[in-house]
Amino acid sequence: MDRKTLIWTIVFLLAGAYLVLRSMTGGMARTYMKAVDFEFVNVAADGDEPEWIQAKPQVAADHDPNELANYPDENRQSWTRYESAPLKKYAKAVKEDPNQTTYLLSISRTIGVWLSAMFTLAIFSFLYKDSIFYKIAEAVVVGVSAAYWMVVAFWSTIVPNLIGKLSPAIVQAWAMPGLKEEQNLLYIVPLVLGAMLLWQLAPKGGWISRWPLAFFIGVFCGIRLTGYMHGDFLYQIGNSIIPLVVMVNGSFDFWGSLRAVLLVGGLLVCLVYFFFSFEHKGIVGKTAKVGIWVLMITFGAGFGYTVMGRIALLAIRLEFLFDDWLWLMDPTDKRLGM
Amino acid sequence: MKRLIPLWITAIAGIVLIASYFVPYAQGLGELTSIWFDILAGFAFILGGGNLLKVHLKKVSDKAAGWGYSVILLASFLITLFVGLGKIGVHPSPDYPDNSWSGVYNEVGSPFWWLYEYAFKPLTATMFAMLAFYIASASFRAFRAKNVEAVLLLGTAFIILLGRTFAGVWLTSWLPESLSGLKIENLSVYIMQVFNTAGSRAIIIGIALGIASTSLKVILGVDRSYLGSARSEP
Amino acid sequence: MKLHLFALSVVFTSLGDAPATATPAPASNLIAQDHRKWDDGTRIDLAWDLSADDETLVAAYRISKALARFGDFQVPLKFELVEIVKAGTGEYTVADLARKIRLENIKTKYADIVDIESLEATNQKTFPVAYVFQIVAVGRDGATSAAATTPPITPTMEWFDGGRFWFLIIVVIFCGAVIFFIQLARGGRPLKVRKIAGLEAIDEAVGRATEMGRSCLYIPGILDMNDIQTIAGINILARVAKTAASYDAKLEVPTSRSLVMATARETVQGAFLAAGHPDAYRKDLIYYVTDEQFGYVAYVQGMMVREKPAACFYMGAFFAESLILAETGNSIGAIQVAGTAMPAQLPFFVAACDYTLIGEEFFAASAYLSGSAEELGSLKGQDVGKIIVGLGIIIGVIMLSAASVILDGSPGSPFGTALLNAVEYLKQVILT
Amino acid sequence: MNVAWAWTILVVVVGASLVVLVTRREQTYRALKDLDRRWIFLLMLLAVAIPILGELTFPEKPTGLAKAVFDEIEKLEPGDKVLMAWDYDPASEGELGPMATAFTYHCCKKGLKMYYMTIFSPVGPQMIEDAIEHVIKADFPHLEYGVDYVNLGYKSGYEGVIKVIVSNIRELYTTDHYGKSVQDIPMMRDVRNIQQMDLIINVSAGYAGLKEWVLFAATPYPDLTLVAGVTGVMAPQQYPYIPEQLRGLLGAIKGAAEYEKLVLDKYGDEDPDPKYLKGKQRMGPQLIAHMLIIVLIIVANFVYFAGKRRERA
Repeated sequence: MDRKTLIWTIVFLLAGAYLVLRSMTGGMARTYMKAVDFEFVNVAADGDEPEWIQAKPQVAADHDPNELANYPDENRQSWTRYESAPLKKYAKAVKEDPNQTTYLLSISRTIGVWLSAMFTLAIFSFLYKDSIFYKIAEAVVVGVSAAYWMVVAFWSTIVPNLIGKLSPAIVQAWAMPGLKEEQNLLYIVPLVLGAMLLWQLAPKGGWISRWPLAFFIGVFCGIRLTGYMHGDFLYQIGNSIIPLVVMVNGSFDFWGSLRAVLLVGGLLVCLVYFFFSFEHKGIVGKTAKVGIWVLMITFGAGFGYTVMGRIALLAIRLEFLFDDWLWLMDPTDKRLGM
Repeated sequence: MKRLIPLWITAIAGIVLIASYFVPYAQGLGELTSIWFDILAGFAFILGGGNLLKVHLKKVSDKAAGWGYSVILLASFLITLFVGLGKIGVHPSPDYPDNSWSGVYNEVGSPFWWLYEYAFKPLTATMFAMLAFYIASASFRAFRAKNVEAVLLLGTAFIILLGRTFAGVWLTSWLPESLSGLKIENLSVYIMQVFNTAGSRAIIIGIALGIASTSLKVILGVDRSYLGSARSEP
Repeated sequence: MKLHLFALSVVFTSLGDAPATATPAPASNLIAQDHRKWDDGTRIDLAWDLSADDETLVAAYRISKALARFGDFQVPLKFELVEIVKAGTGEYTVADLARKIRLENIKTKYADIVDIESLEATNQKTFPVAYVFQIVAVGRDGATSAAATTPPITPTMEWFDGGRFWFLIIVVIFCGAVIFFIQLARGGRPLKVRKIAGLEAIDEAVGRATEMGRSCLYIPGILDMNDIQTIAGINILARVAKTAASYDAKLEVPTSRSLVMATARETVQGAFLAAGHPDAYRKDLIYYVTDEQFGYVAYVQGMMVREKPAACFYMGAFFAESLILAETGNSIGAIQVAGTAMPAQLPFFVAACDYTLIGEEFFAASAYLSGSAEELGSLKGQDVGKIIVGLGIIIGVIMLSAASVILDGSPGSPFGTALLNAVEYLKQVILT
Repeated sequence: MNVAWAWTILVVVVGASLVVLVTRREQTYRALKDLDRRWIFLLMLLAVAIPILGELTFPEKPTGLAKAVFDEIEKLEPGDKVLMAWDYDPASEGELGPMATAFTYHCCKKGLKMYYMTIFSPVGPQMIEDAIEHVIKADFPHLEYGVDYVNLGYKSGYEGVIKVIVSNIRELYTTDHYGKSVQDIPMMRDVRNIQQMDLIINVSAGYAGLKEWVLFAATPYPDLTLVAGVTGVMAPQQYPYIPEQLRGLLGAIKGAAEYEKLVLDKYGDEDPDPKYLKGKQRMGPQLIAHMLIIVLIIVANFVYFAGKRRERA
């Protein structure tokens, strides 16, 4: 074992021992939840359309809890939902009644916090060296995100907007009882195009997926041609028409006028730089040079803002590690204050 | 034929969308086309998942380098897909208590939510947080004041970096009110509103013209590169 | 125009307080007609003669609308407030009206005021809608006049949206210019495009890599072939490959998309052939890594540190990885040339690379190199667009500045006012 | 305040001594020239971690664009409709989360009707849930779902979605995020399209986001007003749209901190909940890290020029 490995082993062992100690003494990562009971009672007579009345957590308006209590169990549907709860509330509830069952320690969510902390460290480990931890984390994020997107696309677009239009009855009976749509068979077109798009996964007939691709690109181009010409071209001409001589209360405003001149002038010289029909020689060349300078200032501003953005992203991850996981910042959970 | 039909589809879809911008009667048609487009975009996500599955299944079956990671990837993909599409652990919506499918797929406490909260969220957020480190080392190793352009870039960046934090306020708080325009926090505002606006406007106008002319070429069938290179056509 | 707060408070105080003392005379001759300009059938223009007490008692006019008919079925009038306009205003355009309403919407919203069954009996799915409008003069002390009401009217939809007339003309001019120049180029007329400074830097970089006996690295962005930046990147790759082939330099192209790999292989092979070194082409140097952004960058970064290419080219669409690539390239002392149209990533390339093709310049370089009629023609068309911008701004700014100077010197000067109106027309009508 | 002075002095002194050493001592020059970048990573980590643990904060002074955003919302009347377009994801939450929280808080205090939707990423609904859970349900429990706020969820299609809903929202949004028919949601009954919105508030992290809202909603329908909060990477490119197509803009965490202050000054309690102070809190590490970046660039340039001089000599 060389010196480097030894140092690292000791560092890891110490950190591990510290974490074990802290978590054993209940000082970190714990996550609490609030149990909310739901109960619904079917008050319709036998054979009628069921009519569900809420009994828990609150009794529905214009219904008597005692009356609802009379119904037999087969007329009931009940379940418990576990909402996120801050430590503050848990501590308060336990203090008031040590035997309460509303606020609970969530094992699965506590494990979750540990897991996210491990994932966070695994990704950061890449900064030191590419390692097995980073590669595992990378594989997980690619797998989970691709599936996540698929699931959301399915439930938010394919089900209500496609199946719901082609066969509202199926969707009503299955996943969206509340859907109120009329059948529209025109939606066969996107169904067919969608199926053709998925054909890309098949080993043969690659040309089939070109039809939906062609549709996709055609729509994109149609939307963008008008959209960009209107907002990024036409409007930008109008936005740039400002008076170069600024008068405030009848007197000449030097700084205001200078700003206007620099804005309009800066735009025009940049446009000269982006003009491709003339060589950058003589006066055009000099103007284009000034254009580059304006662009450089623009890029400097972009760089400054980018730095600002990236640091905030790091800050939130460290907040997570220090606060949610290690409880180094304020274990009373005042910070989260949910 | 295999080339002609896609060209027509592109042309018709594009022209319908352009027409709907100007002709109120075509607006309904434009809406319908756009909705079909939105649905197709949903299919694209499914295609993405399918492709991933295909690539990594192949990697595993070939025992290609790093196939073990592909196994982890496939496992996390399939588990997420299963709990999400199956609405595992999701309770019914309070409006329809007898329909166990009526709940929302990302209900708090469900396994799908758990995967989001404790895997997806920390992983993607940390991936991006790494950029803070890279930007620091890029600052040290890549930003050289080698010519006028670079000096302008770095000078502006300094003013913005100082001016957008409290450091700028301190550094120039001694300036008298009559020179308040030179205070760093005000300078940074002027730079953004004057030079940055001018430069960014020139860039977006140029890009808009590029996008518009490319779109036009695609709709007219002049530019067919999106259909793949000519030689790969059977 | 928005006087909600003020006028409503006037109305409410009047309800609570002592009865109003002076009732203003009503507005008269209220006329409703379809919107004057061509529109999509959602607007009605209202015009009225001011109340006789307009200058004395009236504070505002309250405009309301109500549904009058669904098809042939009368509906009891239920007025809702549209807007409150200041005294002295004699016209108003009501926007966001409907021409037709769907039966199911009538069912959910108006079941209480109309007999749904008789509507259903017609077997129509939609019903044309007619509106009546009402205007009431509101006094300064809150008293309201008698109402003036219009007969029922339905907005009509024209075949063209007049508000976008000028926009259409400009689109047609621009598209026409692009098509015109493409045809010109196809007809064999040589189109001149200025030299792009970054292109010489490419040859120089390849040359130096050869001298040092190290390789060249080419990254065509991380997006797929459907992005125009990737296509431009591939066009420039052809040039780089040709130079590399003639210098006998090693060129490596890792890609983030398999389709890009396939296209890049064809391109490079073609370039080696054109340079007369088909045998020097090595397929395995152009390969696919992974679609995943950070995975790809991690690979390329590692490869750069190990192999230390002497020249790096980044040409295509880049995101956050731009700074990682540029920084690594810098740290290994490579000559770097970049090109992208991603505004947010340009700062990193500009600061860290020896030469950067900025935005449109990148496309121009690609067109210049490909020499194809379509690309050169559209570049010329884009220049026409820039001339429109430049002229529009110069003319508008001069007129506006002149107007503001003239009007400042002599307020009410007819020439100054005319100029100002012309600029307003330019800004509000032509350029919106 | 004193802590911050100490920090600045420390950073400047270390930077200056490095600069001196580089020019004087060959050893330092070599060490810095071939510095392992992991040392820089470590510096960055410390520059952000220590201010977080020390809870370092600074006063904020709102600038024009943040005020413009605040004023646009202030102009609205209770009951006015606001489209809350939440186009961001966990990756950009560090910058945009505080803005989203402050926007929601402000709208709740003003009594506005909030219509949440997202087109940026399938993860967007989760961001909306965060706003609803942590702000509306936690601090405004009297607000009723479907009457005061609604979550319309995610639709695929990027700008294709905006293109549809500017003229017809019903055809695409048949249900809300929870699968409830929009016809059963009271606040959706009168909404035919988003032209009826009194304001659009967009929190955007990229494509599809603010640019698309400007080009496909605010530009073709000039009556629509749009304000936005964006990431630092995007902010500079949005300035050409101000003020005609975009009324106000919050850029990066600084914009969030400024807007937060405006909202809390007018509507905040004595001791506001820490979740409403996230922007201000993150400006602490921000300052130190900015100083670090500046010092790094300066030192690196000295190394670079020292190297050039050595080459020449």
